[in-house]
Amino acid sequence: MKRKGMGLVGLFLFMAIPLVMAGNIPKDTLVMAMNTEIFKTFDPGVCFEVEPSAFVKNIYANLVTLDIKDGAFTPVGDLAEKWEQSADGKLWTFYLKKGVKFANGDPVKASDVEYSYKRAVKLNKSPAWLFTDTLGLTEDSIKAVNDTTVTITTNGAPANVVLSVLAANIGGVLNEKEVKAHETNGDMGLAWLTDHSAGAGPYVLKEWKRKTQIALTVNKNYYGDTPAIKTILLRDMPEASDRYLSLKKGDVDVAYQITVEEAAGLRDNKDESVQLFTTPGQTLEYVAMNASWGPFKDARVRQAVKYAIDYDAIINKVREGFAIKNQQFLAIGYFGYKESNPFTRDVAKAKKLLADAGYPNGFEVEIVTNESEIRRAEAVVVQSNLADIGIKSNIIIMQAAQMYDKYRNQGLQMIVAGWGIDYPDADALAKPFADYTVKQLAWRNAWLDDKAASMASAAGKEINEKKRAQIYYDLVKYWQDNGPFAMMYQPIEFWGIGNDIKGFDKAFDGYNVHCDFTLISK
Amino acid sequence: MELGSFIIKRLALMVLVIFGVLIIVFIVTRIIPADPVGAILGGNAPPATVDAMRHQLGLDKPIFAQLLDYLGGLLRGDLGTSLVSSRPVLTDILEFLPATIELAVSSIIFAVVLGIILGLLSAVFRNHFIDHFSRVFSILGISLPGFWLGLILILIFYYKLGWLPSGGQYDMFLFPTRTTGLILLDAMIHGEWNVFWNGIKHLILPTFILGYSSTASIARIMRASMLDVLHQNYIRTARAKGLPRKMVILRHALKNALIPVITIIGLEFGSLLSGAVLTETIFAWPGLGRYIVNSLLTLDYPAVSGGTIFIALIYSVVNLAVDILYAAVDPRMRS
Amino acid sequence: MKRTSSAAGYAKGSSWKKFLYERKPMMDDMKHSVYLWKKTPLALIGTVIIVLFLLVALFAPLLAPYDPIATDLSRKLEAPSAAHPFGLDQFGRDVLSRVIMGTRIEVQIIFIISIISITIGLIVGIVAGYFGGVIDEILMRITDIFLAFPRLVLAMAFAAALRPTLTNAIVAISLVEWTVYARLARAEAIKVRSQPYIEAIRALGASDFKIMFFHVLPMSISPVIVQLTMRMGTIILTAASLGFLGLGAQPPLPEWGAIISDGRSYLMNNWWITAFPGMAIAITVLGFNLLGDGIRDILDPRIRR
Amino acid sequence: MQYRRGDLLDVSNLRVVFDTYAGQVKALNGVELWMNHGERLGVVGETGCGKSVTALSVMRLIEEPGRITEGSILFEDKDLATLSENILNTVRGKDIAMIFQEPVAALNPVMKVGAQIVENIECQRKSAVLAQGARKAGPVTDSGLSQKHRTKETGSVEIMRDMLGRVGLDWQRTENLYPHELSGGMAQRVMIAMALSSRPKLLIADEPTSALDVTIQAQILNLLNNLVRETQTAVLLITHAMGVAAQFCDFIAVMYAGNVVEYGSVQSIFKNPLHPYTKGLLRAVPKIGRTDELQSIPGIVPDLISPPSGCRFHPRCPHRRPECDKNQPRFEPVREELEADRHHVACFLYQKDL
Repeated sequence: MKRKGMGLVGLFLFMAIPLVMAGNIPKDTLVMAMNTEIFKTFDPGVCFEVEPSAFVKNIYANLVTLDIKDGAFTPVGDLAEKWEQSADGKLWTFYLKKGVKFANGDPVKASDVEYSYKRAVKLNKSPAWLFTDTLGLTEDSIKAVNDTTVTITTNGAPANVVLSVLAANIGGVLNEKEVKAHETNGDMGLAWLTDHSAGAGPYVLKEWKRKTQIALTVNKNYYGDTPAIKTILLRDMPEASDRYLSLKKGDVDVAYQITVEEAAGLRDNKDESVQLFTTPGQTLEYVAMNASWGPFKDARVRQAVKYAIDYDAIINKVREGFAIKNQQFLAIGYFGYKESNPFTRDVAKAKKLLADAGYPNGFEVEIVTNESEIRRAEAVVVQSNLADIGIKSNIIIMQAAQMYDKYRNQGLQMIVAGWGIDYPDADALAKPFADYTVKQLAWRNAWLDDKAASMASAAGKEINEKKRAQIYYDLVKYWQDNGPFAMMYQPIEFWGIGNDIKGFDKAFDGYNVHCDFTLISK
Repeated sequence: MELGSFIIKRLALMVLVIFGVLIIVFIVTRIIPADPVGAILGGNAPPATVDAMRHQLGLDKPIFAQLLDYLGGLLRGDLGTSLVSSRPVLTDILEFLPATIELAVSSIIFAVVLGIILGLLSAVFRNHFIDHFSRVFSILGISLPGFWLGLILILIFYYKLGWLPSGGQYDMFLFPTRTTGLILLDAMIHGEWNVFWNGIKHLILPTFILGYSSTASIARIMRASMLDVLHQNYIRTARAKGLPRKMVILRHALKNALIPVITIIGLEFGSLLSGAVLTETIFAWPGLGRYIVNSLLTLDYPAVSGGTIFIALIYSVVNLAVDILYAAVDPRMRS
Repeated sequence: MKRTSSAAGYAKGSSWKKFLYERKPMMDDMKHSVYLWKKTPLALIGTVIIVLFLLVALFAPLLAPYDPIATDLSRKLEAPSAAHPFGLDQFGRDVLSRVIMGTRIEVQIIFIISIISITIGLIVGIVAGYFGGVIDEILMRITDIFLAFPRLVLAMAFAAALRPTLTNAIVAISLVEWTVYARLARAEAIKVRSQPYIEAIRALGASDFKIMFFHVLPMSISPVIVQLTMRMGTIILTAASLGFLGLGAQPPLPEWGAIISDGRSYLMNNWWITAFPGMAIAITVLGFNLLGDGIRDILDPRIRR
Repeated sequence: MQYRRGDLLDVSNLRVVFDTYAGQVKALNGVELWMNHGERLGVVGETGCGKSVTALSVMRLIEEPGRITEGSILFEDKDLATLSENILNTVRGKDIAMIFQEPVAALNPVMKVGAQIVENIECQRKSAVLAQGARKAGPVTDSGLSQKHRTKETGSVEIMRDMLGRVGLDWQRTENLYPHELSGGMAQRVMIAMALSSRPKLLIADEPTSALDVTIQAQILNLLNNLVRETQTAVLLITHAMGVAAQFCDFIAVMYAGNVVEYGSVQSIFKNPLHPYTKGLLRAVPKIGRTDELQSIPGIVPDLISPPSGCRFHPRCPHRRPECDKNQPRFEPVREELEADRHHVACFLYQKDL
């Protein structure tokens, strides 16, 4: 009996050994929790997903970077000290800062920039179209004139577009020497860069143990101020409840992807240890109708749907208020944005529009969306809204992969989805939403409207800012009346963060386009 | 010598079965009605990029050519390239396999030990309270949905009591030295005892959840086999020798009763590998099961094929090993 | 000669009494089984649970107080109360109604999987066992291939390949379940094949198909059904697991596994969304497993004394 | 202390039942038998009459669902029917040893035969120590058994080898064999070696030869005969063959449906069988030189769940009398015969005072 008792005591003692560091994270370390399944690579020429991009941005320095000044994204020099644009707007010359080093101590030269950009074009991975399509770059477009000067020849895209693209991940500058040392079979370091880094940004990738954690440590050779946080650990926590529990227990500092209900709980009930941080997200959430399908061929039916949807319920109930109403394709604060929210739920008007179009008794339609809890809930709301005007709808939940596959082939009747902004310029929104010739959203919904397409295209080339703004203004009006999209809102992104975290608001302001870990401290 | 030819025969059969597994997996993954390229590129990519990617992956070839490509690659030890991670599938699998092996081995040990004890108690105290209790306890193991129980145990042992971690294989701030990839083994090799104990703590809940589900069948076989053995003549002989009951059971009955239990361990290992898929998801375990689930959800079919083939391979090897063990343990099988 | 004539009489099925007489040991056996079943309290408890489960499924629309799919976002995540004993979920749906209606889905799952997998299993098993030789070898190797997969993994692969819906999950599970029954049916077919009366019937000119259908099939069916009963708990759990992984029933269908999967993000603050369907699965599967365990005991010649 | 009819073993009024799904099987219905040191008693009867149950009951090896409900089993000065399991274990194997009908099945299949014999020797040594000094020492533990070096020290292996030699086996060949590698005859020799290795006072042989080839049967019986004669070991031989019992034993107990119906010396039973069942049994035994036709006993062995009332033999008895189905006849000595013959019978035909 005595021995058994001892064993039991031993077991409890063992249990009681505190978890290493539980609730006791060092001052210079930031621990974040996320479902890291989205991480595929840290290669700036390949990485294109929202969360990983934020990390890549903090590992690689670009020629320019985006800062937030007075609530607007403003390009500022990163590796480049200054730059010039030729008169025709096509030739750009960048002058590099002197004495800047890569993390391994090698100096940053113009040839590294040339190598990195050519590599991105040559690899032709997911983000490559930003270079090749948006800026019209080819391998010959980039030239290192001398050690500190590099020239880029574009297709004449507006300055804001060019600088925004160069500030994106794909513009990350790699250490040519180091990458070449790790080439295998002429892959330009593709395999090695997946989980190693060779940049000049404030952090370096220390370890990526897949499905466990990602560790960044500070770059000792960084040209800027040494950040307060020396180590960033991103723990893989696929379960939302797990992330929230760990945050509450103080085992993590920052929890990504907590549920809206948890976020609302943090917002409404002050917690002594945990707070909520929010920022407008750089995405747009919409309901789209296939303009080549049955009743949706008629613009009045599409309008009826736009008037049927209860936008307020979606924003306040489904998203618990974590969204900003925005019914146009331009995101808030973007070039050409003017508030314009003409649609509110109006059942009578919607019914009349439907009757005018010849569907007084409605019809039956399939609404497709993916597994996201929020989108599913939105689909449920839309379903009951449509029922009110006589349209019977069935919700089909697909995996994202399958949904996008069908969507690309114009194979859906109605979809609840969103669009992440690729670079912070109106062009990145107008083209996909209005110009079917770029084969993006307008095309996917078979809205083959030449007027909208030519307007979007013209605005993309217009250098005169005033004229450009006017075109966007007109396009928004036309698009709202005729387009296949019922734009709902721009989401407010949120994170649960520990109360001792400082500077998070600055660091994550404009998230998904801008994210700067160096501004965080404890 | 008989054993030798038995092993050779089993090996030949195994190769055949694995080949069949391969074909099935290939067919299954190619009938996926969606384009995996969509999964790789996400929602924003324009069609030209999609077509380029499709060509790059050889998806524009006829399916038979794709099968030949795949088989050819296999012979060279190439399981293809993951569409999601862009790494060779084999590299991915070898990264995640050790964690699964660690979990599966600790779970099967847990299940076998607990199952044998429960089965033994059940048989020895047949139809008594202890029997009912241990049977209900083991049957609960296959009845409680592990994915649900796991969540609840995390809530209790991590959040409420703070005794055990919520998931993962080891704590952050630890950067274990790796040699074999098996965390516990590596920790012992390198003398990193804090990693070792930390790893053990992380193993407890997943092992319980995974092993518990296999306990029932082992307990039931053990009980049946023990009841059977207890009625055998040689047990009567042992009792006639005047051996105390405990000795009769431990010395004479136990070993005989264990023989049928061995046969089921292989089968249970299979269901354990299945269960690992769920357990790893709940406990954020960086193993092959989670890799397969995520690959399925992103339609990363080279990864699915590779992972599934690997699981089938492990399962077959374990079963072969169990058969050999069976032959080795039972003297009647040896000759 | 003598044997042939008696077999002929048997083949014509003229003598019902003879039929009964031949099965007298079987009848005695059944009486013995019933006795053992009564003596096993665990099996009795299991039976009670299953009967309750089936009754709930049968009267589900009457028992469910609310529409299991109707959402009311203004009342989402309400805690259990007298009006909603199991609370409301993240869409404001009544959890009790969803759990109750879920029984029908589970019954549907069990029913369809049973039919499909038994049909495939019986066909493969009987054909293999009856013809033997090369056919047997080929069919059994195919069975082996299916058995080389851990079940859930294969079912997952099928479910994902077919597009995750409830129907496809059912098909997927059936596609891995049949092997169990194929092996049983084969063993039974081999036993029946070697019976002298089958020789006699064949001598009388009965076709292979006829023999398989009228003589082998009836003998194979009972062990298969018994085995099925014992596997039902596992089948429900597999379906729920697929639902949990997002590879099975899709929302808003109130399949229990899918409800848990759906509600797991709310576990911390809104336990009732996952707790009740989890208990429903646990109790139902426990019922089937207790019964199955009892049946195994009753049928196990080693324990049956 | 009860009056003892035999100074080695005295079984009286032994009742054993088995609880089955069909009902309670009343297997033993008041069995009476006794024997002195060094005597040989044969228990004969048809299959299912309770011979083996009697044998097992003496060692208290009856298992669930069977149990002893009544009666006493006096062995020397102990009542085995009520002895605690621990003390009983000092008697089992040490004072009373047993060999069984199917010798191969009676040996542990995963243990070498040599080890099984050694185990018995070891066990008895420990029992002896326990029995002598320390009944107060509490439960028997296994500490002394599993130590191999001690085995060597005390020479158990030598005893085992000697015993194997005495039963006619070559120990070098035999001791490392597993039971499935032995023939039935060899296995029974091993069993005998094992049983006699502890020099028991009583050897219970439960149909030791009936599962063996006829030629082997005789060998084994001869072997047994020689060995027990040397050691003056008493033998309780269970057999269904009257001939074997007549040849081997001093006394015979005839059992029918759970009762000893007749008991006495071999001569008295064979020369003067009294019970109608015994008579029937003897008529059914073939004998060289016998000319009259072999006769079987009409009727079948009764169902012991609901046995016939009164004398259980009455439905088959040619001399049935009215009282036979009402009361059970008493088991009484036959008065006209020598006391040394111990002739007893349970039949109303011979009960003078009804």
